Amino acid sequence: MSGLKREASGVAKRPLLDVSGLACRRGGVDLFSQLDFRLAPGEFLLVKGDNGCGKTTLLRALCGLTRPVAGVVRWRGETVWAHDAFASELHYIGHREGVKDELTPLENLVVYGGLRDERYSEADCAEVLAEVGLMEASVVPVRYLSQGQRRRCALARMLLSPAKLWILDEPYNALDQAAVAWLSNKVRDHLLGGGMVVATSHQPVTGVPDPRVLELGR
Amino acid sequence: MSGLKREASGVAKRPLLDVSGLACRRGGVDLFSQLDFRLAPGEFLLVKGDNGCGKTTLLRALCGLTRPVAGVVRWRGETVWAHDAFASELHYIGHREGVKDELTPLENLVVYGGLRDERYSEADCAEVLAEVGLMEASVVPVRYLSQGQRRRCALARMLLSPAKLWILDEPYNALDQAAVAWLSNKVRDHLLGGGMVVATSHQPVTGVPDPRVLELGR
Amino acid sequence: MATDRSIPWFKFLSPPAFHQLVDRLVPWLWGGAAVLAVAGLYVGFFVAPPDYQQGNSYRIMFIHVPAAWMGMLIYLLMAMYAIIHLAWRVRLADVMARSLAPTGALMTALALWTGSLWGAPTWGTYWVWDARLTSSLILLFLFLGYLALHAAASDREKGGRAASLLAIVGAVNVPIIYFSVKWWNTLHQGISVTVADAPSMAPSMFSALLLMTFAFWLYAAAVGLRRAQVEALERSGDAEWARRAILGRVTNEPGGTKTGDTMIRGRRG
Amino acid sequence: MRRALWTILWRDVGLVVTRRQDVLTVVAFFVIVIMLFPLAVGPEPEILRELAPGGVWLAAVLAHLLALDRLFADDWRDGTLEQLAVTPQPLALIVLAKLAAHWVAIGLPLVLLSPVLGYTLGLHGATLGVLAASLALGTPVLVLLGATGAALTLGVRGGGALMALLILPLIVPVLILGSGAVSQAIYGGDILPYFYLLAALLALALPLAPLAISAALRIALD
Amino acid sequence: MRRALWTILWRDVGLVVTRRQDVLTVVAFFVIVIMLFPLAVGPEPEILRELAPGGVWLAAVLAHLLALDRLFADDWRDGTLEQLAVTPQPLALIVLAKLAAHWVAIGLPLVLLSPVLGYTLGLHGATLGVLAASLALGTPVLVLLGATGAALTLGVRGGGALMALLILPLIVPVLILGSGAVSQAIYGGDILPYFYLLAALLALALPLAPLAISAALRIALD
Ligand code: HEM
Ligand SMILES: Nc1ncnc2c1ncn2[C@@H]1O[C@H](COP(=O)(O)OP(=O)(O)OP(=O)(O)O)[C@@H](O)[C@H]1O
Ligand SMILES: Nc1ncnc2c1ncn2[C@@H]1O[C@H](COP(=O)(O)OP(=O)(O)OP(=O)(O)O)[C@@H](O)[C@H]1O
Ligand SMILES: [Mg+2]
Ligand SMILES: [Mg+2]
Repeated sequence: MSGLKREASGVAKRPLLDVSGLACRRGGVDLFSQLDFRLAPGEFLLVKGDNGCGKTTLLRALCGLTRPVAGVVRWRGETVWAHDAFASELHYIGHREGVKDELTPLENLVVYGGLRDERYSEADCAEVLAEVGLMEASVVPVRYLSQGQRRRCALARMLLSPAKLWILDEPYNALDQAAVAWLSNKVRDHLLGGGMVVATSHQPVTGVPDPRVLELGR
Repeated sequence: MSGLKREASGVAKRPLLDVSGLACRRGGVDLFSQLDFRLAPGEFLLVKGDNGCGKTTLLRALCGLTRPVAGVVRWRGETVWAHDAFASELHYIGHREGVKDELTPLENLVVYGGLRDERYSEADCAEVLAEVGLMEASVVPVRYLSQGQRRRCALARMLLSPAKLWILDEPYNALDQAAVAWLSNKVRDHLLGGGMVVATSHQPVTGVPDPRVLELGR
Repeated sequence: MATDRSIPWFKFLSPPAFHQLVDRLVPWLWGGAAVLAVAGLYVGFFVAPPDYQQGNSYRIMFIHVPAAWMGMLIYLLMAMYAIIHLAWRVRLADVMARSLAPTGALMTALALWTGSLWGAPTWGTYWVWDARLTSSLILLFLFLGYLALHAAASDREKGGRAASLLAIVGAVNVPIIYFSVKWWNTLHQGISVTVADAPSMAPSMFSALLLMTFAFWLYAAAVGLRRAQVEALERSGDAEWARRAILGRVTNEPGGTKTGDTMIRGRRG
Repeated sequence: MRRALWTILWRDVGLVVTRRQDVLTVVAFFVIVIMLFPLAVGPEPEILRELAPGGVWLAAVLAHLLALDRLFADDWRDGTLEQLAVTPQPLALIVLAKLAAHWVAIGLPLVLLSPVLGYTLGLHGATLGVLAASLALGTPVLVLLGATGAALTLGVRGGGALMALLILPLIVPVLILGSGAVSQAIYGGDILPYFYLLAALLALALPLAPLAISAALRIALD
Repeated sequence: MRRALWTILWRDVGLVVTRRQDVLTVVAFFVIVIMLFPLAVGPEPEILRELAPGGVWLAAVLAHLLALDRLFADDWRDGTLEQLAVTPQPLALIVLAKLAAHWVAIGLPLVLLSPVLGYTLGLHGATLGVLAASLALGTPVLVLLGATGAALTLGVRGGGALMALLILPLIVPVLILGSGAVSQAIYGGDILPYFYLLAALLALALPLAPLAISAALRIALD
């Protein structure tokens, strides 16, 4: 089925994300420059490189959080810097999960839905929490959860949102093997459904068809 | 050479860390109970298990940070709870690195040495920072470093301290492949030198001879 | 605290046994409180003579003063339980301290409220910054702080330990606060009204006061124990006896208390 | 978009309300600080009455400063701020909703409680109403200014930290106008000018502060 | 061991100094609160002088409150507190060093500044010395008690306000004794009893508070 879908969406395979001449600098050091690529629906871009080579910086520039020193990132032809319509099609998970310590996973989901103006029903939330294995933990404040459970909470949030572009900074961090496999499946499904993913990982990524790899060198 | 050393230290292979009947509970749930094991110099214990099964809790109990509901952890025959002499032989790296955002890596090392009453010379610090690849970054406040560089800073601290027992909670997290291999080497050297390591990891651990594995089940 | 000292007599108070004890005791306590209160109010309102200065308004004293006394007493009790909790890791002591605190806060608030009602006819204002009033207000805040700290931690065990520590720190401070406030008040002569000494007591007044005090005592014991019972049930989670207790079928078998004893002793021998 | 704003507001307010305890804590804090006044300067009623306007207002400012200090720092540290910035709503609006919820949790209880506390310090009758009204008009300004300071502190890289210091002097006029109104009311003076000025400050801060805050937050995130 | 304590002391002083704005905010707050007194009670010199002791002391107490929030929270959040707890030094000693640093950064500036501020409120000559001395003796107690509250509320929601609720009742004696000493000095009374009592409080708190704090920190880490 999904194979079919892919074919069907082949017509629409116009790249939506368009990066041209991108350069970022941190503390006076040029991390990368003259970066050009495009990403079309169904494509997966894996950014690789050593610690500190600028992967996180690149991902944040793609989100419009960091302003590049040169070049431009475009989504559907418009630049992404502080661009709210783009944000509704984007889901970003960074090194810090962005879940609130004081709230329970369930509350975190509800609050987040409200922020994005997406109304998640209690049942949906419960279902997705069960899927990431936070069923019992869904009423415990996140502060008490284990590191992996926190990450799972952030992933649950991603599953609820209808975003088309996922930007994931080392999503496998702190996840156990079952969760890694599960996440790979989710990514594959997302791609087959016409979504797009940009991710970094120091672990090998398996279970995802033909990722395009971008090596950031020093 | 290292093989020889190991033989030589065979005489002293009395277990130093002795865990008996250990049980921990969190929020009314028993995470594990009736845990018994001993660890002798040169031994490596790898704690495995799913997210949220209690690995971090166990490691913190070994450090004397969490008080178990039953059982006891002994180091050289004395219980570890708030036991200061034990602390001087222990190095713990948790999920949070415990490096100060406002200080540079170099300052972090110096301060840490002061805390443990161990005097690290500038040269030693510089050398170890170069080894973990933080040479240029050694004067940038940690706040600006990448996730992997932060972890490296915590590892640099570990290399400086003469602690005998390393307790490492997912030390490979956020490290790139070169750093993972390097750390495995360091762990092996530490073991061959008569040290002891307790670690958790969701990634396969390679390059370390015959780890003993403890599976924490739910 | 590394060694595990034990108090043998607490072994008798395993949660199921405690549960039954409370069930038996509480009706008697309630009964006693009611009888004493009726007697005290009767003596206070019909037997005791009116005060030559204040007329009948002084009769509020029969509630005001016992409430004030109970507030202070309960804080001391709470601190004692807190010490037992931390020193011997007896969790039931934490349950007791936690259960007494709302009653203590209520009593202190009652004393402040009746006092200020009393103040309106006698001083012409509901509030002055008098030493006794101020230190009672501080006491109320000590209670509230204890309760808030207990509630703010979502982990009961941790919250309990932190709150016990606070109760002890507070208890060390209570006498210091009390005397310094007294001193503060004598330092500033400017204040025109002070809490008068109790009206010279007729014997009937005194006995009414005593009756009411004991009535409050029994009430506090009844409410505190009942609350402790419920809290102990909650914390014991799904222990077998607790489930039976909730279904209202606790029987007299001392045998079936396998998980129960963990309630009492934080750590098993 | 208006709907989104309301959702955020309601969600945040709902969150605050379900955590009654936090609101109660703020209230207790307010009472205790007021109690310190007689303890520090003595219980003489005339002096206390004179200090009452400034005292209640000072307690309100302190409560706001304490509560606002952490407003964005926590969000920044745990990554929530990044998430807020990549939300379909304009950041300034989200900030506004957050602040409104914050005011409901902190400012409103103080406003409602202030007459009681004013009474214990010796204020009477209409003065108590003036006290509450001045707080109702002034505390939103405190929230807006305090939040601006909190946001500027995040931008450690630039001169943000020092700019944050400018916020404190900005709060002073609010304090002076607010307590001034109440003092005037005690002596039966004309309180309207004070209220006009407070309202003017609010009218100025309400649109500008959220913009300044969102700009500061974007800089902090960059 | 001695060296370790010095390190902590230097580190913390250094940290506070790198985050200048924290110190500056506290100091600015102190100054502003005191400057507000004349505005609140009018410029009559006698009344001002009478209120000066209470005013300065009150400002000091509130300023300390503002600064305590950060004391352990940052260390706790970034994992440094865990590291401190598994250090060969007793936790209580480390805490003591940390508090000493905190006092140097926050309490000391207030002590040094107080004579100037007292002067603006109409205090003179020896009284200014008494004011500074009473603060020098009293502010360490404020830090010790305040840190107890900060440690107890670590990792608990409700943060700053809850901490204040716990601390302020405990601080009352210090406030009374401190401002009492200065008041006595104005009228030429005997100030020694006050100083003895303040010293007694310090002598009590100095050994006990670090123990309570380290116990509270261990609970928070558990
Ligand atoms: C003519 C008026 C009042 C009289 C004769 C009076 C008398 C008393 C007495 C005899 C006690 C017990 C004292 C002890 O055991 O040391 C007491 C305690 C107390 N009264 Fe009153 N009271 C009066 C008015 C008020 C008012 C107006 C208030 C409050 C607004 C108040 C608040 C308290 C409090 C809080 C206590 C308990 C604190 C303590 O015992 O020190 N009283 N009062
Ligand atoms: N103010 C600054 N001064 C100097 N260098 C800086 C400054 N800010 C950032 N950097 C450098 O910029 C780089 C940021 O890299 P980034 O966080 O994007 O790395 P990354 O590829 O995500 O690494 P990791 O794999 O560790 O997550 C780091 O090398 C860091 O040292
Ligand atoms: N207050 C609480 N209430 C309920 N559950 C709690 C509470 N505190 C902790 N827990 C649970 O205890 C467990 C703690 O696990 P721990 O952090 O030791 O996991 P871990 O094995 O290290 O997991 P990870 O691989 O994700 O790091 C989690 O399952 C968590 O949900
Ligand atoms: Mg990165
Ligand atoms: Mg873990």
